[in-house]
Amino acid sequence: MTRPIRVLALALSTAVLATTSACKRETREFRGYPPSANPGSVVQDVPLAPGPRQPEVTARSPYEHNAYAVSEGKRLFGWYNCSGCHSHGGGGMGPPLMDDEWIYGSQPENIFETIAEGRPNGMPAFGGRIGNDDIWKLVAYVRSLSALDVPQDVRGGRDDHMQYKQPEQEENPTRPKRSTLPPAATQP
Amino acid sequence: MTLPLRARRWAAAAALLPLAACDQRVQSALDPAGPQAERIRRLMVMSIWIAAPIAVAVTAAVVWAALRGRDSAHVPETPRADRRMAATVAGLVAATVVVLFVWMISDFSAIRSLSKLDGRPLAVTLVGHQWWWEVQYHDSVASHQLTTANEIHIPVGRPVLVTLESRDVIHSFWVPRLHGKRDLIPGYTNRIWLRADKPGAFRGQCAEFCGQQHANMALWVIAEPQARFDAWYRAQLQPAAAPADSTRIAGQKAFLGNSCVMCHTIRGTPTGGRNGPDLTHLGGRRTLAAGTLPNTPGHLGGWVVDPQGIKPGTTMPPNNLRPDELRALIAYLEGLK
Amino acid sequence: MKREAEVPRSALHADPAEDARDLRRLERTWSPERGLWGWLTSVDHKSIARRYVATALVSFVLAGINALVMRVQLARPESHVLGPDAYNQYFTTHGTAMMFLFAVPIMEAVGIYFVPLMVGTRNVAFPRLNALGYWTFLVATIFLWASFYANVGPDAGWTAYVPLSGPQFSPGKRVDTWAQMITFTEVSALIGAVEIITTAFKQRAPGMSLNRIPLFVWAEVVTAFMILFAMSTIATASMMLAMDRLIGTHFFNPAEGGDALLWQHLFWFFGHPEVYIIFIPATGMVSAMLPAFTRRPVFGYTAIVLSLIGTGFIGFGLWVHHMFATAVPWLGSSFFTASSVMIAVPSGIQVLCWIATVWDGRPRLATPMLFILGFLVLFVIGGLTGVMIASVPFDLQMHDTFFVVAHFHYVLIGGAVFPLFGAFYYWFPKVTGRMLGERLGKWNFWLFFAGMNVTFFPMHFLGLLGMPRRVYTYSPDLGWGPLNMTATVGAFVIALSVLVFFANVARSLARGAPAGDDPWGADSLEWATASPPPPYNFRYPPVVQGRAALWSRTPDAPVVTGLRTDKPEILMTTLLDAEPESRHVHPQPTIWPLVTAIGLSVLLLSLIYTPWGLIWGAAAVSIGLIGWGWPDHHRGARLEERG
Amino acid sequence: MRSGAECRLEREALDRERVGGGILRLATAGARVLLVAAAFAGCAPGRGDAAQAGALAQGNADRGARLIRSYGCTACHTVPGVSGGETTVGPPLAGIAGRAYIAGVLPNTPDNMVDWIHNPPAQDSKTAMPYLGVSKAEARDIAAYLYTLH
Amino acid sequence: MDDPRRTAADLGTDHCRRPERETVAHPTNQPVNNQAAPSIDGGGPRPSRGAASKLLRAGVLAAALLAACGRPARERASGDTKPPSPSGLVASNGRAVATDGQWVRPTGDYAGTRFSGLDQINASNVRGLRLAWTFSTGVLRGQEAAPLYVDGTIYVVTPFPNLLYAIGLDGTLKWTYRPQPMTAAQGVACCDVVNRGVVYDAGRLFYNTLDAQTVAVDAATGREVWRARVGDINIGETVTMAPLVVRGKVIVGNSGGEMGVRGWLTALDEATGKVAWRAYATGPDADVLIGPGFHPFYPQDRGRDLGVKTWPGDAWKIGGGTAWGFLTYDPELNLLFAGVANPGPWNAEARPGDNKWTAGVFARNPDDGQAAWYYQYNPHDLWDYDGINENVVVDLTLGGRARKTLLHPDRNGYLYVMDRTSGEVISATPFVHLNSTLGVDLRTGRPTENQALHPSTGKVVRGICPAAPGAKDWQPSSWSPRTQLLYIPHQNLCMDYEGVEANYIAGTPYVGANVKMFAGPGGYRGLFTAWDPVKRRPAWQLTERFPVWSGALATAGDVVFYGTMDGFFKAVDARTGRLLWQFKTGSGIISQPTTFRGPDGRQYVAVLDGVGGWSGAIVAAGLDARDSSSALGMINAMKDLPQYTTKGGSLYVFALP
Repeated sequence: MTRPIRVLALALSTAVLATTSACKRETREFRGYPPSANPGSVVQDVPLAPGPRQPEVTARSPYEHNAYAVSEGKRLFGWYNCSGCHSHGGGGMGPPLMDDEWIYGSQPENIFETIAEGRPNGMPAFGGRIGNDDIWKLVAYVRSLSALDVPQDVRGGRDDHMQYKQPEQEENPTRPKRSTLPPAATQP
Repeated sequence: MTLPLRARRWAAAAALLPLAACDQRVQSALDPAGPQAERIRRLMVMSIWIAAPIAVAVTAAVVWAALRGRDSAHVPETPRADRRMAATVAGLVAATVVVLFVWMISDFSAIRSLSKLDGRPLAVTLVGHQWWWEVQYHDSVASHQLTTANEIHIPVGRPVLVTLESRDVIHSFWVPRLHGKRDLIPGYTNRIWLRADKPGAFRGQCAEFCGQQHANMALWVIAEPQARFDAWYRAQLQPAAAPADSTRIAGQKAFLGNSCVMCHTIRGTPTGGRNGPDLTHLGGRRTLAAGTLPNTPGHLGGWVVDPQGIKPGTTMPPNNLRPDELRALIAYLEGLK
Repeated sequence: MKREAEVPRSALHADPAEDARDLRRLERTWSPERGLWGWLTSVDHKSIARRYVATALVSFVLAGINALVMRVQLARPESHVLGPDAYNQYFTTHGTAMMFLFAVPIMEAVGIYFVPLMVGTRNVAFPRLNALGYWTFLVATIFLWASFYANVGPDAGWTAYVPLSGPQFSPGKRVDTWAQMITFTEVSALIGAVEIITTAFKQRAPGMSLNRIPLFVWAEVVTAFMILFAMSTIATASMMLAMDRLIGTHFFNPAEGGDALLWQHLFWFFGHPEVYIIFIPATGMVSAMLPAFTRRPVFGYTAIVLSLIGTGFIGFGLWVHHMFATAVPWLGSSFFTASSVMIAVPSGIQVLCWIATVWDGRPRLATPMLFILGFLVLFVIGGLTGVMIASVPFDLQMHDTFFVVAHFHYVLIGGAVFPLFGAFYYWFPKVTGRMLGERLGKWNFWLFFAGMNVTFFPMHFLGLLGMPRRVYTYSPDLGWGPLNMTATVGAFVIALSVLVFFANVARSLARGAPAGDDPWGADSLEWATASPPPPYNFRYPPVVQGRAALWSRTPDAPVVTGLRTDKPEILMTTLLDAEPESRHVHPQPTIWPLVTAIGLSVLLLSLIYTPWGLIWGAAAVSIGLIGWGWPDHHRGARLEERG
Repeated sequence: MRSGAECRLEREALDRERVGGGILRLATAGARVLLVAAAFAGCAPGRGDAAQAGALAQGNADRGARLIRSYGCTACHTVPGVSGGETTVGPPLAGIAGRAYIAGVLPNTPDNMVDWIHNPPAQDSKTAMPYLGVSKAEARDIAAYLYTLH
Repeated sequence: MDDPRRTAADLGTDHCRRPERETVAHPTNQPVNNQAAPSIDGGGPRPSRGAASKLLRAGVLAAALLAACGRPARERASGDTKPPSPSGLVASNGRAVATDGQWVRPTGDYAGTRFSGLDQINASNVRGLRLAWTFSTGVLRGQEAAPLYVDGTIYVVTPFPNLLYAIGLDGTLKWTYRPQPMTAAQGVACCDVVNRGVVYDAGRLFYNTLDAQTVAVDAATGREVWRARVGDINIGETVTMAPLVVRGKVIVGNSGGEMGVRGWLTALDEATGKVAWRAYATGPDADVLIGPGFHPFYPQDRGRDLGVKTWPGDAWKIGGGTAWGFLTYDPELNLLFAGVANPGPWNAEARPGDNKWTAGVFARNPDDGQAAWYYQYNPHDLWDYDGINENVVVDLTLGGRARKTLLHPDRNGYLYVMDRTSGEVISATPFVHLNSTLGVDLRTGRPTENQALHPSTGKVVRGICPAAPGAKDWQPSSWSPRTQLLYIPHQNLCMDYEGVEANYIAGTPYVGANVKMFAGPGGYRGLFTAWDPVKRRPAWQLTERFPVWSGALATAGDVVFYGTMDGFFKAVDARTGRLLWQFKTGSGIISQPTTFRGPDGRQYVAVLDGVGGWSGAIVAAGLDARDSSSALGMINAMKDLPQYTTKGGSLYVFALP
């Protein structure tokens, strides 16, 4: 009996070590990150510079690889009416989010800034209406829509709603493309 | 060998002792306030009266059987003894069948008495959300319909037909002092009849595991005399009164200028969030956060700022308010009677 | 080898030296190879069953620790030992592990160990499959606990109701681990069921006609049949859940025409028989032990067998009583009330037969007997509360409250764990050759019995006072605190008793009294061989002359001879009367079940992440199966060599 | 009542759990079991002498504990001995009896404590702590309880 | 002015000789315009004055013109025999414009017939139609506007940023007006940033910008005369409709029914841009401009403050009922017919009750806005069946009785023939496959809902026909008095529909539905139907691959023009539907074709290409078709559109060689 137990224990501990990496993926952080920070203080615009804007970041996205945060982002995406304009990634009144075109940049901080500060062509500024923590969750979800740096296994499951798009797990990652000029600049 | 019996008795006594001392029976199935709960309680009492003697008899038989033959010489297996024993066992089996049959018939009669109540019912729709309850009162005139949350006011003596729906996962509506539970299942519309025969506040709680805050998903059914109910209803139909003093005006400003408006509605202001409970008459409710906290300014303040400390995993985000905004907001919300 | 001496002279070789050589050859033929390789390739039912039991006990202890932590959290209102997220993982893992990784497998494991011994054969019917069953079970165990400790533990309850367990409300891989773990245990349970049925029906010792099969074997056979039907249902359900979560099907999505209640029907169509899958082997254990401690055969053999079979059938007809609160139509729920009440009849018959056995016997209050007596008392209480909540109105109040928690712990601990602990004490000498200590055994029993009642009896009252189950906290205003504190104290008493048990085991393994072949003077065939049994179980498989095989054996009882000793031959007999039919050469130890299990694990685990896992896993499984099925022309030669 | 050390242990255990280390979690499970065993063994009460504290603030500490709960202090503060959420809005009040200042603005004297509890914004207009309608007498009871928290 | 009886009789003729027309069409001789008064007043900003005197002056003038033109040769409508009433005389003035070969408002005439009396291009020679020239608007979003033609100049308004071009008949750009609307307005425009056109009156052009401003521009110079902010984009209000100028008022309605706005119809003073009246679609009677003169035909529309009582709580404040469709006007009755759009949100569970006064039509007095009657096409609308589709003012002989009627092809799939004096529904006949309703009860005026398709939150209901854009959306139909047929460009779409919780956040969408559209039975998505309202059946019907999202244009040459989303501009025989001619444009067509006669005497046909709008958003806004709920579910039906067309935005002018 002792030998099997030893082998069992060995196998068990190996498996534990192997799956420890999963902890972060499934951790559920309920309080804010940081708990109470002023919106807008996290990402700041830089002064005039050639090329696409690269905001200065004082805080990194905390939720890029967290399944719970992505799913919370998905919930908030519906709750805060993001889906009203962007549908479920395909766009409508707003641009699509599941494609490879990122008008204002695809980095987490770009997207954070877009949500918090708004964009001139109609994207409202949600800073102050949505807490930083929730914005980061939205960022994580939005990026997961086009599978940017988001591991497959943390992407949100489908909604228990109408099947409006292919299961997200099946999406092929798309490479971000940045348009250097926002359409506003091209308009007469 | 009397110990097991004693142990069991001791356990029962130990269990009953705190029960007797406890005067908190807002959610006890043993203290019915409506006809159905009363009917079920009678059935329960009857069941216990059937079951307890059986349990005692079996325990006694087991103990006696174990002790009696211990020192005796080997009882030879004789066909006669076996036949006698077989007859006894057969008789007991027959008795069991009879008891079970009677029991079952009484169940059936109880079932029949639960299904419907007489009288024109008050129609209420209860929508389960993770983790709160949306309460809708129906009226043929659309503008007399009412949406509130986490509290169902009902008139004493009048049947209430509660329609149960869910928007997310399965919940279960259970107010033990009025009736048994009934699930709220997405995709299904369930109904349950209630009637409170005496005024009072009866606590209910979600009884089907529904996720992180299943434990803190409670509601109150408040039974009032018809006149008081009518007055309550009329008051609820009114939009929230405009804030009068400067603090409350500032509080309303804080409400409208922060993330509150993303999810909540206060009728009379340009808000229409339906992700969270309607707050139009928040100040008049008994509890906050679906029965989690008493509705006092202190609890409200803590809840607004740090809901995740009180209900970890709840859908309400932490709010980042300036201290003066917080104080004003508390004053404003508490003033929404 | 005492009994060997009683083997009729005619069966023995005339030449004692030749006889000894023959015995050595037999031993070599059946023994596993030495070392780790031998351990990994073993197909001996006894070693596999031992591993099953050990693995299941690990889960029992870990799940028990979960229970303790939960009880600590609930001991006082609003305590913060566990947050809701952790608590949900704790109770889900507790329930899942106790049901799928402890109760069912350990009941089957005891069957895998003792069914061949009790029917007088040398191994189970499909030994390699048996090994595969264990390996998949081991993966399931490691998988569940690893994910739990990695904070990926399932958190939707062991019933995993949709939509909560669906893709929208259970993000991450927590429920996927649950669903796949279920699939693993299903594979293993189904394999075990096939083993037991075939072994019991085709490999019985000559003379063991159907009406002489030991009650324990009957119980295992009925259980195995129930597993065949129940586990295939849950296999379907868990697969559907996994597909909903992984590839976006809509079986349980009410929005797209799926049905949230479908899950509950499928789950409880498995879930209720599951209770009997756990309980029936336990009754078999009771029936197996009683004769030894009452010194008479169990009263009412036929009645008990018919009750077992009846329970097996009726057990599938009352699943809806778990769903009364979902608003089943009154007429339908009346039917399920009736069948739920009806199942009390066969159970009642068995209880009465056991009491009659004790009544008419000469009880010997050894530890196993104490556990049996405790079982009778606790199970009757659990059964009575079961009849109560079979009633629709009663259930509407008490469903999903602590009353139900109390009820099923009475049934499962009282009805299954008590007999199981009795069985540990009873069969430990057979398995290890050493007796467990009686003193510690009595401590073990009394602590367990007391702890059990202190823990769970107050829960009835908690339920009546309105405390729902699966709540991680409660308000101090509700007055549930003292009862919960009582229950927590009881839980620690149980924990203490389990500690005593393991201390007893440790002590016995180190320096327990040697047991001898038949320490209890029992009546069934497993006692007809050495303790622990040799790899071939019986040198000469016995021939059975009566229902109580050993008690009815005449001094000149014939034995089976003529089975080859240089090849692992076993005797196949006919289904009804167990007439010798044919000889069957048994497979050799092999690594391929392990390889196949690893392949299967690749398949099922990668399926959590991608549908392509089916392809990868299929390739991995086929490697195992090809190796498994590769014709082995050199086997005979190798055997000769070893011989 | 648990000792402060115990609470600390427990909180550390929780923190570890949040970090989510796999083996840690197993360890914490064990630690919890031990903790509870210790709790049942009857640890020393984690609070000072209620009578003495009561005298200090001229209030009734037991009544104060009840008031703390009913006014919702626990919605923002973690108060040893009073059940409530794991809230972090305001500072935890464990050991408040030994602190030098109240809310960082008033010296920690019984009178100041009573005044502060009675109407915080009147003492410091910038505080987030709202006026809860606590009467002076009630504030004395609450203060009496708080001074048991060494 | 545009008495349809008369148009019916007159427009088919060419008896009015051309030189006269040209004279009156000259810019210096303005009276020919519909609003005759200004030039009599001596030009300049006309002060607002009493309706009666204005009417009289206009009438006198119109009578003179009518006399000059002579009686129509072919008298078909019975109304012609009646002695001309003052308003009837005014109406004839409008006809004079239309026959004159100008095109001064998107609807053509006040009646909304979009019929041109020009017959130079006819069924026999349309095959020879050639492209005269093109003009790029430089804006690549959906072009829904109608090119106007007044006095040798073509006026075209683009989608956001709502540029206004004045283009000579030789294709030269005369001037450009840039209103510079707020860019943020694009974020609250539900279905592409379209504009449905500019209207000309008395030397000025009036139109709306996306950011809810109405501007008046001098037609000659392109200078802004006034600018009035009528709505607030911060609460989701935009304006996309083409205003109607009638009796000194510019009538404007808002858009944003998907944003939780409260719908209104506003009259601005033509001279100053000041608000004359504003009629809300929801709320108390005082806000809706319901007074003692309100006499709805059906009893359920009678009662006090139904705009509040038929809504729960405050829902009426965010209840939609916008007015973004084409308005028509009957000068004889002095009634303005204004459709009211859907109630918000789409998810009807948020608004139990009949949700008045949405998804219906108001007849209002344009002078004070007071409602005369109201009819609700879709009480408690479940599927975004706006009531904004045009109400074509036509007189018909029904059952031997001459009736003053409105023809209204509703989104719900019924063609309503209504008595425009009372609001009574004379008949309601399905003109497309539908299953969402089981008929209209003419006794109660209510459609019978198909309970099986009743949507609810959290439940996908499959196969609802027609889909949310209805059997016919905004794309205006055209009535030919010659053939007595209504030419309806429309679509054949069905949908799967699921209600989801609608959460109102000011300035964000307030819809509460997941939708997935697809082609209806037959597999084609577009239809072009010639409907006989008397016989209540189609005379002929054409199918198209994509929804026919452009307007229709019928001419006295018995040719009907329309464009398709895959970029074909088509001319079909008005009597048979036979395809006579088609031209492939650069992009899909969703605009309103117009026709006019230039100073050179040639008949021109003009149309804008530039795919977009709700149906073309997949191309115009570059949506991702993998998400079938994009563009409120329209994308699922339009997945293949990018294979057929790309963005565009050019004016095409055709003429015979």
